[in-house]
Amino acid sequence: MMRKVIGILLIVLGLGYVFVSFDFLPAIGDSSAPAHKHVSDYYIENALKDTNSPNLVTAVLADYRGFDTLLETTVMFSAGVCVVMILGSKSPLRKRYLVPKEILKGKPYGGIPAYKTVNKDVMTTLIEILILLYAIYVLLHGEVGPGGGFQAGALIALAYIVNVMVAPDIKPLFKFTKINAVAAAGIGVFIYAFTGLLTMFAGGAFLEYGKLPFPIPENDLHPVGIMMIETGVAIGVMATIITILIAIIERVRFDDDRN
Amino acid sequence: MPTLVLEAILLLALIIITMAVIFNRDLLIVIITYCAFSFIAMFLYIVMGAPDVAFTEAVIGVISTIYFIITLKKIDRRCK
Amino acid sequence: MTGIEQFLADKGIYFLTFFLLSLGIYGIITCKNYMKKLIGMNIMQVSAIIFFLSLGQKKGATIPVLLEGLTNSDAYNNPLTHALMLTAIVVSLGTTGVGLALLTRIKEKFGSVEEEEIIRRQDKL
Amino acid sequence: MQHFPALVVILPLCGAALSLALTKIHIHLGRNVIFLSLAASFCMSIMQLRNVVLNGPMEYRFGGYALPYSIEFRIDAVGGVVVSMVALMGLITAFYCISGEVRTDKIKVGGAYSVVALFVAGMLGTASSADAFNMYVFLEITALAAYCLIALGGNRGMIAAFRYLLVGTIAATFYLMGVGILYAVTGTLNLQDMSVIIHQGGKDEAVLVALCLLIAGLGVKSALFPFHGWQPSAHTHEERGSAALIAGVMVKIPVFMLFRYIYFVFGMDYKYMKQVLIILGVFVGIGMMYGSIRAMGQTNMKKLLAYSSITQTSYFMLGIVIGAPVALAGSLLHFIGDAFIKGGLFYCAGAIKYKFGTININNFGMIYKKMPVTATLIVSGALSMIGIPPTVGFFSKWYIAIGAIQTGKYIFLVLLIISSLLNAVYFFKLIEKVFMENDKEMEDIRPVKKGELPWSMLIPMTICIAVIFLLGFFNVPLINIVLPLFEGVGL
Repeated sequence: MMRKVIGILLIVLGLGYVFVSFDFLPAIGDSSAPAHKHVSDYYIENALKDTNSPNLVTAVLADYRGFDTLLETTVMFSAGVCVVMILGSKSPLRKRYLVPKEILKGKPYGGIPAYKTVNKDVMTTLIEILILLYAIYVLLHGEVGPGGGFQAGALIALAYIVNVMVAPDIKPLFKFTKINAVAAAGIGVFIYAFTGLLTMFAGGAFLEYGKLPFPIPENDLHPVGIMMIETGVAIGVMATIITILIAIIERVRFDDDRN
Repeated sequence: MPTLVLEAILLLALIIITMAVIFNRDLLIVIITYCAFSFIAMFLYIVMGAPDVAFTEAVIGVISTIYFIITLKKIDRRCK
Repeated sequence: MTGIEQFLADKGIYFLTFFLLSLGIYGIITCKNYMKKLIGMNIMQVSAIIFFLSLGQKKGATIPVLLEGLTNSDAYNNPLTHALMLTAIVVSLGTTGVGLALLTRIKEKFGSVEEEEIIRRQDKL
Repeated sequence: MQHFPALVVILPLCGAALSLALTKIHIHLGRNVIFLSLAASFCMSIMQLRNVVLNGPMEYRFGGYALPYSIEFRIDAVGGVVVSMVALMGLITAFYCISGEVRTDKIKVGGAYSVVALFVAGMLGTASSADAFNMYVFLEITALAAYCLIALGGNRGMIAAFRYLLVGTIAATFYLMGVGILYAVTGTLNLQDMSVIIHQGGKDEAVLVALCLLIAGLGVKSALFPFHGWQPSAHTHEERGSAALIAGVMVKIPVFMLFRYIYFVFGMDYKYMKQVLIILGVFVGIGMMYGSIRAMGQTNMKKLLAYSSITQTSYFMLGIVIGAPVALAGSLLHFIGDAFIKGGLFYCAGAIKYKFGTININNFGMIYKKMPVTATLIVSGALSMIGIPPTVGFFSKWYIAIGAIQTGKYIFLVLLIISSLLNAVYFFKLIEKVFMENDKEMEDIRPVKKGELPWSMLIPMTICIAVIFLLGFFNVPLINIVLPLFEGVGL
């Protein structure tokens, strides 16, 4: 115990010395720091003209640096594939039965657990519909207010998690096996990459929404491009989170709990 | 309450929670503290003026806590 | 109040962020349980995100969503750092997912998640 | 033609994304799509290299915005060579993985190839991207795929993968902090733009802290001497098919990034650069000695190669530390050659384990009779690692030595010679075990009807042998392509 405290004190002293002697980073609040001058003020002034999406973060995320978001969805997809590959084979049956922990032995039985009083089956269906409604709002609202592909995908995955974790006996809204979920994650990433390839075939650079081959007037193309990107990201992130959930749940049995 | 002082207080809260995580024995307590950590981090992002990042951190904090708890089901709670 | 605030602006917040980073790394190194190492890793990634966001702050600036009247760039927080940090958060979720999958397999194969037992059983395997 | 830099990276990505969906239709459809995309990206990287050689570096801006406002891929002579090398190694390793295929359930088949394709796409992107944060995301993709490939290598691989996960994430966070400080001080993320602002001066302390963080982060990723803890255990237990890709190529890409940062972003005239290079020189010197000494006592062939790859990483850093254009060209040649040498030797280790199930050096008796192709690759790889003239290893060390003499850093010359001799000790031991050892009559686990190994393993091995000798004979044209780029940069 003492050894850890001494370790932390050493870190404090070391960092304190570094920060006292060096003064290399600009003060936090001032708006004349070089970080705001060169690139980000161009984004603020030209975002409405270039991408006509008032939410600057979505403009930078999906349009100016759209390639980063494609790679980000690929990171999520590769995490999903890695988890599926690592947990792919069925675990030996002997390992899946958990011996009840001795921790619970000593404790007196603490009355009816909370989730038994509220009728959880009714509650879950209610909550799920609200979450999905909110997720659709966040997805479509990505350009105006805070929101976008990731949050929407994660929210839909949360609706699925609520169903699987809280009320496993109700049939969930959409039944996912592991292979379908990973394939859906791949399709999400491909929708994103396909939008980029589409712009490339139509003559622009990769992910240049001005060149999308749809017959819509030019300055409406950017929101359409961003919307296609957001749906691709939402599908990718949702499917990956559900894949990881299924893969981990398969390895752990829940019905052996005693209480 | 100027924002910078509020940020400093929230950062101190984060540091205290990290200490709690490091020095604790029971894994379930550690994971619940980690959930509190991700909540306070989300609150810090709002104070710093980043709603998008706060939204994502909230959702992903919930999901990673759920993953930790499912894995904890397989691993016994006692740890050195 | 402004004296403390000036100190915080110049060095205080950065010191706390780097301290959180080194605490996360300290947690990874000293904690014997693999699960606590994963949590330490997450804490370290959150500290990197806090560092980026504190760079993007401006005094008296609103959130980076365009309002009608306001057009000059000093009125909004820096949107670039926010866009980058969305990527960092998603990366941290991916790494945690893979780490937990590894943890489950290690628990099955080696029977425990403590570092000493794993090293002891590793030679046997 | 001008879309090639993007397509080289996007095609393996799309292949990986689609492979699992296509595997649901037919078990080998996903795999063939990935082979198609890797082959297409390799041909495009060759055409891109020809275009770069003929008419100067290619730039590709994503989203079509002006330069500092969008992400940019920048392929110059050095980048083109590295990208085509990574694409070739990726294609060969994908073929090599056919032998390790598990035909049981569809996820395993489709997933294995999509992880390899993601791994190759990540490395292609890291080598060709010119945007600091973009490199971080590509590094994360490469790292995640590497964790999975190491974890697939059996029980001990899980532990090695978990340890590498922790160390890799610490390194990636250090790199992110370094990029954060650079962004705070210069305001842009584009490397070209960043170097222009840094050369305006006035920011030396912040750049020094950022440089130290970058070196720490990328040093851990590339197993430079003081940070190499994760590497030996990772390389010995990784998945048999893609061991060559991880040990051969993934360890080298961060060194290439460090080279681009030190020479193109910070430049040699940066105030503290001398001290930084001296510290790096100390790391490199100890690294060369340490790797060779540790490798001598090994009996497990993969562990021997893992420790020898610590010395190889120090050779590339040696070129960077010396700084003379010739030394830089020599370290790049070593970079390219070693990918095939190290990859080839890991192919042999995988092949012997596939056929006889053992990689203990002592029972390599009479391998040259039973497995002629593998034996030739082991011999040519070992000769090239030591540095015998016809192979590429000799010429790269020769150029590094000339560079060391030019800049008067004789200590590195002496270190280079000593470590080459140490290399000679354990590689000759390997060769001696292959030829002189008496036959251990190991029974053949997987008998193949014709020849020693399935074709999917023989093709990568023959290509590796060919490249080792081709690079040896034709290294002068390669150096002439790369040298003008280093002229303006080196000392």
